[in-house]
Amino acid sequence: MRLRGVPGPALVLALLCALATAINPAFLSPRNLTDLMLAAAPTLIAACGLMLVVASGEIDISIGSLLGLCAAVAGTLSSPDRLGLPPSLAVAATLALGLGVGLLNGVLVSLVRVPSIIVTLGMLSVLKGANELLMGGKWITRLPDGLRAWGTGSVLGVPVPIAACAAVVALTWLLANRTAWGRRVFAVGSNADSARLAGIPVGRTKLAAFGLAGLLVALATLVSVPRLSLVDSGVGVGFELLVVTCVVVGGVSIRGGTGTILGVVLGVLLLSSVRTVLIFLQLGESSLYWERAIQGALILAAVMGDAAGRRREARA
Amino acid sequence: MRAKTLLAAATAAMLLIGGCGGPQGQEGSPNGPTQGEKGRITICLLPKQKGIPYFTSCAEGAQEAAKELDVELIYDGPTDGSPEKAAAMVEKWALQGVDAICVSPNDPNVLAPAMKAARQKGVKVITWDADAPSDAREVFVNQATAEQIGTALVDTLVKDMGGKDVKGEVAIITATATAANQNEWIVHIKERLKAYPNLRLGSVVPSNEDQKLAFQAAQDLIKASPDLKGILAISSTAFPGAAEGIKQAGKAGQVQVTGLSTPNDMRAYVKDGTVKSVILWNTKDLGYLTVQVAAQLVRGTFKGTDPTVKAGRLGEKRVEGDNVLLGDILVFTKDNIDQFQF
Amino acid sequence: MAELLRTEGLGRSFGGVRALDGVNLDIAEGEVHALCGENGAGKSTLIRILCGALRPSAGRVLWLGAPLPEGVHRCEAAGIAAIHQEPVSFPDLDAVDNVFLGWEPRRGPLLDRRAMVRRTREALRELGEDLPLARPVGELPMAQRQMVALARALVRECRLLILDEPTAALSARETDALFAVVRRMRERGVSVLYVSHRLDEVFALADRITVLRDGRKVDTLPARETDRDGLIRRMVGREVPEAPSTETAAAGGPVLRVEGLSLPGAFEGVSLEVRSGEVVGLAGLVGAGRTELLEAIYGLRRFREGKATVGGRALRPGSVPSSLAAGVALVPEDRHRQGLIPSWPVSWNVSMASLGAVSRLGWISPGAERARAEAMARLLQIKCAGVRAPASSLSGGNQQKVVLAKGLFLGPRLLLLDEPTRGVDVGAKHEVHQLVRRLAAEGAAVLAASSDMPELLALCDRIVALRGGRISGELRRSEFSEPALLSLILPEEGAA
Amino acid sequence: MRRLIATHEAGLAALLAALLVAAWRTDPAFVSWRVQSGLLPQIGETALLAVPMTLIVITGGIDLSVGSVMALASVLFGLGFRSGWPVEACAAAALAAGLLCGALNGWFVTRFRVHPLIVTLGTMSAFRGLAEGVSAARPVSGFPDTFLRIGQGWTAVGLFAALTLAGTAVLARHVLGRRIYGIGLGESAARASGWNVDRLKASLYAFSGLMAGVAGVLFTARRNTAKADVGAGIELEVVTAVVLGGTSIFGGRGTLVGTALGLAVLHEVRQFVGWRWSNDVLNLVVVGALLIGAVTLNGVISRRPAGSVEGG
Repeated sequence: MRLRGVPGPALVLALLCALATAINPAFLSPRNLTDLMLAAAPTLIAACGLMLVVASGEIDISIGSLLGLCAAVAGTLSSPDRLGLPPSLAVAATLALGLGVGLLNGVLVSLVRVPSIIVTLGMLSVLKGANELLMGGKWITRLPDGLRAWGTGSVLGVPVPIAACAAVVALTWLLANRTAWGRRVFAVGSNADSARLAGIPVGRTKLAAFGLAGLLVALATLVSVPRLSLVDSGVGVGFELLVVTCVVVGGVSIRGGTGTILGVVLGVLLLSSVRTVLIFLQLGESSLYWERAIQGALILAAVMGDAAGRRREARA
Repeated sequence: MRAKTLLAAATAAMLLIGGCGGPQGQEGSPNGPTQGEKGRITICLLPKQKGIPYFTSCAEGAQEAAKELDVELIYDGPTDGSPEKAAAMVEKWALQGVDAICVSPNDPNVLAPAMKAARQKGVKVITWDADAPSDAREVFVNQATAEQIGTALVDTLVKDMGGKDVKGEVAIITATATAANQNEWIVHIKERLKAYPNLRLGSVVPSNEDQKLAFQAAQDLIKASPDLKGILAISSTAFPGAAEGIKQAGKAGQVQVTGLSTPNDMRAYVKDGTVKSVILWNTKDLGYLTVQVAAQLVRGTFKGTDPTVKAGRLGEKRVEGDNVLLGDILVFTKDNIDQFQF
Repeated sequence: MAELLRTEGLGRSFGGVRALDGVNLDIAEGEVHALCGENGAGKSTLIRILCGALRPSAGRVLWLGAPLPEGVHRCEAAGIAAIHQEPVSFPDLDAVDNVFLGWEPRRGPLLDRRAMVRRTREALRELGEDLPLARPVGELPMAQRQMVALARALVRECRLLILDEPTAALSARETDALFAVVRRMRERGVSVLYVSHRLDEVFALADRITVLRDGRKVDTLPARETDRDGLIRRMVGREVPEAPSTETAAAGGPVLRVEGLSLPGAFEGVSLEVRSGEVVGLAGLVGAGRTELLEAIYGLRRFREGKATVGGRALRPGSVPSSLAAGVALVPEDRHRQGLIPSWPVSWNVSMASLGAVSRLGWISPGAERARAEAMARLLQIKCAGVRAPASSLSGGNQQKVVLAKGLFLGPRLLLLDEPTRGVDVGAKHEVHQLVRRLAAEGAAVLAASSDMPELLALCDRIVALRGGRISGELRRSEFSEPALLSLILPEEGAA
Repeated sequence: MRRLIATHEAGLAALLAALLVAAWRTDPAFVSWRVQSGLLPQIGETALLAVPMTLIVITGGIDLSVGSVMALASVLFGLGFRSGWPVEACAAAALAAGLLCGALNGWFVTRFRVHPLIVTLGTMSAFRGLAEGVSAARPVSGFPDTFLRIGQGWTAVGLFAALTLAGTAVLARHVLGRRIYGIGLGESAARASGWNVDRLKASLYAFSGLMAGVAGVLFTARRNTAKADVGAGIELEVVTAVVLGGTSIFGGRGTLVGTALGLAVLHEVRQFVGWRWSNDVLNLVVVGALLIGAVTLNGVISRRPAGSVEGG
């Protein structure tokens, strides 16, 4: 097992948790750990999808806007104040929307050959606009219980978001490491020319990665938005940056070809615990204003660690 | 290759011209203001952020007044709440030569220069919802000053927590770290908290206008400090998020939360007891009054110095200095919330 | 033996250069067929056509009597596996993935990972290789990467295995293991097309040998009907090497002096001297360290030990500007990556390394630039539609002249040439040689690396041979002969 | 190659002309000098940042941190002003901070050979966080009128025009310009030609940082506020304009004239949509669609035949 992208984040995460626990033992309480997992679950679900896109050598920065649009669609369809359709229908429509947008990104990238950063940059604002139009200046305040169960219910005593997240992590691991398609995603990102020579359909492989990423964003919507009782128009703003950051800190190379689920899990846990740790440290009222600076420093540390790692590998 | 590109560009151009020409004839399409039209005046209403229920309900009241007074109303604002975009809109409207611009400044410092420039072009500029320096506008349609809001927030929270003898910690969940309005309220909240020596201010946590972050922050604050008795969630996204956080943490009744929001968005939490009080004013009336004042300023039936202003269905409203007063801050509780539908 | 593959009048040209011309070749089932020829004889073009990576511009390939399918993947599916000098590989993925990507065994929807690991391990064991299966192959040494590529071909049930210089990076032990595998495959009825510069390997393995020269087939003959000398004669194509050119200038004072230069992994303890007016050749096989040595002198690589001076000025290790200031110019090996910017006009390419000479205060004078480029184009007889034509529109030979012009622009004291005529047709080759001689006659020192032996013999006053990163000997003009040179650069007899 | 650039620019110019004609048919006032000159300053900072961004993208890089550097420069300016420094000193500090931030980006990119996208993604967070942290997110305001006047007019646009003219000359005729294109087209060839690739790249990022510092100060003057959310999201706007202007995101291709046209199209489309429909939402959709559309169209038209690997 290759450990690139794992030791660094694991170490920092352990340090942060130790620090928070030392100052405030409540940090390690089961309740808090559950809450941390609950908060990290949607990010992790989306990060699994993005990891595959990045591993294939592309990037998707439209996922934040997609999350917002998915939330608006799920709410509009199911809320008794709006269309009031059965929640199952709303869920299906949301998943279809996520898949559809992901595939659209994929088609533009792999068939029309527009650089993925441009396609998804454009999509970022198109989807955000669609979201605003759909919401029409009002929030969706009453979500039906059938939809809320996705966020607040539990399966066999495990909260649905955590169960869904665990399932996604397991399935993504399986997909990435134990299916031909998964290995091909990494192959395409590692060396597209060689992949073509080995008869791998490069375009279709990327297309599927984008589609899956979209689908997982829709799933992330379903387990995050119904945890709260209302859908506002700001859902998902900045989410893409958080997920990209997590994936990068988790050791997935932006050039493609590499990345481990374990690294991504650690990256997500690390980034999503920064704020909780800051709150637990109780450093004073304005300490939270440094949150973003810490996140930035984490990325830069990951970058330097990665560079040092590559030099070690080069010497080996 | 060159021919192809030009062809493509030309095609795009045709579509564009066609597309722009189209809506003119269509019915019900939103129409930009035109200087040529005489008699009918145009009023622009700028919210801090478009697309959130608070301002949408203000806009409903504004529309009502516009219909009564037969004025053209343009309601637009930045969807992300950026004061820079708001200032750009004011500049644009001034160039379009509208008659009045009503500004709810998200950051008065940013908006004031644009508002002053608009006034120099002969546009009546007033503020509503939040104020700007007095030389940047004619009057302020005042529902409450920042000081009144800060005081009301603290006092209501203290009342909900069980009176001034309660000891403990209070935390604030704000919009973004840089939100000008909230930062001003925080100054007054801190000031008012001095009146309650038993209470201590803990963290100020930005929620980045993300309900989920407010939710998480509320839960983290509860766990991190067993002393925590109350949370002031002072943005319309933070309030429901914090309420949900307290509810799911099973701390409803033990940790109080209050803030500013519309009754519709908080009704469920007030009914189930998670939230005892919601602070606001009648937003529809605020929008209605704003358009009334703006239209009368343009028509000359109201001068900024008059002691009162006749405001349609609201009757006479008092004017104090250059502030048109809407009335008192409302506190919605279980008992009265169903009387308010906005 | 039944015929497996046959080519009929196969030809291919690149930008006007004929790389392959009317080649008829047949490969029987279960034979090891060696392909020999000097660099540029057309071997790699032929191989690329046979494995589906390149379409022929004339003739056709018959596979079991039917036309060969198009595309690498279909050819692989048909049973042709090729291992190139730079093997198809995914540096970020592990050995097991590298072996199976594109045709993974499955159990239901999932990969049959256990079988993949088992078969990879078996194949590697058969090759006598024991490498960490979980490491990304990009982190493995070159030899092990080669073995992984071999394992890919081995595991795949192929009927024709094409090996292009498979032992260039292998140790003696690894080479033995490879030989055993090749023999075993032959017993199983698999045919092998074996390309190697190591003639003893060819004689140890091959049943038949085909010799190519200048894109044409010279001969196909059973291996036991010839010997090393006979083969070299056929490859070279003449009994007596080309007469050395007569215009040898008297060598002046030393320009380049290299003492004990070392770069771990590339070359070690290299000392040599090049005098003004002298053309010194640098001979050696792929991987002998020629390119690395030139790049180290030029400053593209940082040498670790030793000293290099040009005209008495010490060169700073790893600093191109220092070498440029000392009057060093390099004509690099990889024309498209390092030598040129193909989409740029010829004139821009020519002035690339010496923009200071056509600019004042940094402002380029297009007139001066064009005039000097035109002068260079005339001098080097570059055939192009004006110096404003993009370099990519030129033929390979003329592109190489552009790279040469770029090096000559400043009138360097020391010119480093790396494969100066690779992929260049015979006429242009001659012109390039004359040019280099003339330059030397005007007082420059030239150090030229080439794997083209007649070129070195015709061009140089002296040849230094490298073997495995160390100097293995030196030939003076009076000692020049291909057999002598070959014996200096080929691995010593018995080493395999 | 040059023809391709010319056609892209011609296409953009035609699009711009068509847009203005359409606008004129709908509402002649929009195309008047009075309105256009009144709206122009709004694109000022974006335009200023687009110059270094174009150069960086031509070398195959990107700088996502410009908005955050603007914020840091603005905040430092404000803090200095609050501590009673003269405006000139505040401005000098802000510009120095910008330069330093840019130099830091350049150092990371060249020293660690990490993709600029990642480096500047990190510094985007770090610089913005630093601005939020040191200012405790509080704005500073109340600058003297003499300073505010710098921001009201066309300072940024004028500076952009000057930089575009100078930059166009440099790209077309100067050694530096030649090298910028060369690095984007073939970094190996550039290194083999003895160019100091790292130094040039690092200088461009430093230049970008400096311009972001200038933009931060000008913004502070234009909007009379120094705070940590200045320039949020401007990087996407700048990249949109640059890409719209025909600069290849893979490097080696692009001009400042193209960027100027890209900026003009972006600006006019947005202003016209706002003018005609007064709807901020519509703008999001239109600008996003414009970006995808333009790049797709350009990609389809300039599609080259497949590479050397045939079949497969």
